[in-house]
Amino acid sequence: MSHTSYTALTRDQIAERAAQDIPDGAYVNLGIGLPTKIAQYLPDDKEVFLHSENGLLAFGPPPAKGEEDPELINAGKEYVTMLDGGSFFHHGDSFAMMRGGHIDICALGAFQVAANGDLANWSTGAEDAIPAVGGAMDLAVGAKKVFVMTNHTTKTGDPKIVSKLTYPVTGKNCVDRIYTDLCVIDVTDKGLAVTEMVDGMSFTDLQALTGAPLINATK
Amino acid sequence: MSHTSYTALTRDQIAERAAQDIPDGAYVNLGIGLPTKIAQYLPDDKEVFLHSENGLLAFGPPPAKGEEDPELINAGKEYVTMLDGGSFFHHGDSFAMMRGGHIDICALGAFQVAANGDLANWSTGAEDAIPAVGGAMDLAVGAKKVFVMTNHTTKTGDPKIVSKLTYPVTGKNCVDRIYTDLCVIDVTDKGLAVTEMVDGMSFTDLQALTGAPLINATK
Amino acid sequence: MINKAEKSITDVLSQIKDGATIMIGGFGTAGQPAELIDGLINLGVKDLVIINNNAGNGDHGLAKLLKTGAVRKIICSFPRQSDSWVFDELYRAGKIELELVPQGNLACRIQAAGMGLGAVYTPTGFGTLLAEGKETRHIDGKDYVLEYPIKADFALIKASKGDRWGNLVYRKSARNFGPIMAMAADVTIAQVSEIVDLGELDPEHIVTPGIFVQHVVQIQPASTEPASDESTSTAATA
Amino acid sequence: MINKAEKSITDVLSQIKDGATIMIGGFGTAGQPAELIDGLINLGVKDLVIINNNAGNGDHGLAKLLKTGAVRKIICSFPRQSDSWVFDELYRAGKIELELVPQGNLACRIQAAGMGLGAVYTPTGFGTLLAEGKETRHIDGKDYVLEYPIKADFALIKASKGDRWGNLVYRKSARNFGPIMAMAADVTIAQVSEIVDLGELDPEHIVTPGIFVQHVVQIQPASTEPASDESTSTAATA
Repeated sequence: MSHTSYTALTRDQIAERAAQDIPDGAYVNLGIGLPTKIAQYLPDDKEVFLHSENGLLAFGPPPAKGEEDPELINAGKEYVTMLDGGSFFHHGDSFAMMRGGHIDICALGAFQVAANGDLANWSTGAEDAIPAVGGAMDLAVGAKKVFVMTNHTTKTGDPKIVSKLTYPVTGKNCVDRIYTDLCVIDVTDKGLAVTEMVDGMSFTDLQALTGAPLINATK
Repeated sequence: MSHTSYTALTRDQIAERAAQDIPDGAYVNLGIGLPTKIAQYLPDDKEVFLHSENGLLAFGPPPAKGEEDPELINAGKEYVTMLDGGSFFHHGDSFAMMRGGHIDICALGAFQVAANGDLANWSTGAEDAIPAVGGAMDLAVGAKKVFVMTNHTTKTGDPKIVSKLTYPVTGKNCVDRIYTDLCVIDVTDKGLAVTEMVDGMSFTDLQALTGAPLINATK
Repeated sequence: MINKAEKSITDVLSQIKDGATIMIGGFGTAGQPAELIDGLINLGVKDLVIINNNAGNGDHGLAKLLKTGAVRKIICSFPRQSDSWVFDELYRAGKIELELVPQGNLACRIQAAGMGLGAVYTPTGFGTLLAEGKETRHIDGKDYVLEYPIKADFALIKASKGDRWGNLVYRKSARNFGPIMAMAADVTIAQVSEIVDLGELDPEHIVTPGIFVQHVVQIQPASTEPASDESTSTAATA
Repeated sequence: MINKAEKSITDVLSQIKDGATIMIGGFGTAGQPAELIDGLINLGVKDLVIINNNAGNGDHGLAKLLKTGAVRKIICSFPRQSDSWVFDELYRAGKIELELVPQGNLACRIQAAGMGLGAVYTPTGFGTLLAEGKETRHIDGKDYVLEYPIKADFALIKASKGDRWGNLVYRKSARNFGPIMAMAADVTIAQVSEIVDLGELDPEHIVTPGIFVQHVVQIQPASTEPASDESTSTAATA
């Protein structure tokens, strides 16, 4: 297979790209790992409210060294701070925010995304794996928009965007947009619509790296 | 029908009698009307926590004249005060206390009580009546013990304690004890057990004023 | 900058259209958003569905709204009161629909909506007229009635203090339905006695986080000055 | 005089017997009632069912409890962590039963227990392995799974301050499961950093009203003094 010459986005660049689509005033939950990086790229002229499942709204950047508080952590168990106007609440209210449709956007990592928006990100289904799910299923069904952030393929080059999940599902028909190191894809009723590709990427090559039919919706 | 000579309890005396059965540390909801009077007869050496459905725990006696606060009222819309150690909460938590079995005792008025503990106190079923239920059904199913306080008969002499309700039910099998102006009755698996009668009352006469079979359990 | 503090009750209520479902906070008059209700009356919208614990008292507030004929249906637990004559007359004349709900079911159905639940099995009302025709189930030795969420297009509530992000704290028994209604409505409009600067409300003490509140209007405390049209609300300075 | 303040962790925990179902607060270590867990380990009860968000970290606290073999089953949302080796080993050896519950379902099932609901329809987990075999229902255009309450004999939680009536306030993200677990257990035991006089906690700021709390134990802040047997708890003076 011949490749055109393109440069994949770094993890930080994926986060930076996704951050551009977070509107002013949005209530946003950032999943553990890559999605968390979005916080670093939110522009200063916007007020975005970060929610953490363990009972924080409007938390801020990590504390200065030496000022860490073991009772002020986010869902990833990282130290955070609170912004003026932030609030604490219990797990019941926190998941009411998620399940009840009050979170505008959540950004999640993925093992696989299917063409219909099914998401797999909690279990590889491996026999000996210890399962763990946390709040992923709540975010998948509850957030108004679900953004997925992922490398376009696995380390071994297998597509992560597929016609049908082979990994156990986290949430059905829940993904709205996919940010990969190669492109941005909207999950639409008509299928997976590619709206942006990295410089040098051709639609044909992108399709070859993808396990489901794509629609070219780039301008 | 010949009567022995007895003196029925006043409303205050019924409340005073019921108050004796409220143990130290009990969480208690007092219904509107006669049950509210219990508060006046709770002994000073006990700490009893009064709950009001509109979001108060450990409220206290009425305020001094001129110190009424329109935002500090009980379920009967009467002015109250708060004790040190009292708390405010929303309706969700307030009814979780009731429905969730956290209230030890509620005292309610009644139109009728049936031999199996069915309670009618929200509607006479009259055709033109405007219905209203409030929190009565929640207390009936939720409180650990339901005390009923009522005159033994209606103003026209009809029994209020009956074999089967003729008025619409508030809660099924929910009443534990009945305090009337004539006696105290425990609702048991075997039937209505009279544990106390007013001075001068005979069991035969009490039975004649009652629409359901009584068991004489007086000592 | 996100600023949910609004200057004009008239402006903020203008998004409410005929046929809207509206939750109104309050238990009796405690926590009743009187100025917002007056604004709703002035707005002149019709065919409303109102959710409130009661059905109005006397001739003002909710009762006045009912009297204008704007309300098609009311969902409440305790309509009949000594001073509920406006509702009583409409009800007897068949001019208003009543859905009578036990107070705790009203609360937990509102909570179910806010929490995103599809339905709940509640013990309250089992075997009563208010559960007639409803699905029931015996679970773990006890009987329950299946009840569905109560959602609303708007919630009009009263709080004590708010900030420009919509965070709210309440005062005493005026809290009642406010926090759970704010969670169950698409758009929550809170009237407050004071809009404070961001950060003035302690994050440990905030009862309703701003995520549940879309608009906050400060109501000028009653004064002896003659009221002009806009004088019931003042600009937020936060 | 009602005094829920207890002097000795050992005494207050002694009511817990083999086979008990116990909720333990905390999200990671924030809000984890470390001293109560140590007390539970020292108590030596067996055959426990534990409800917690996680399944222990490192070799102390909940992980240490698991390691003693005292836990028959754990109900949690996120057992697998980089330092969950104690649980991992027990699970792989088939020595502990796991009920994996999405975190929000864990929360709302605990809430359902506290609220006295028989069951709830939740959208979370629909169509996934975690809903296999569970009843489902399509309501108003959306799919839901029927989930039942999670109750407990005991809840062990950590709060910041408490009083002799059991009123509690929490600190920052240590609040997490504490308030809802307190509502769902027959007996709630709270460890606090400080027991204050009645009335010192503002009634507007109390997060868990005392009705949900049966015992409060003050944990002495870590000091450089050598620890004696009872030194982790001090007498309440309220």
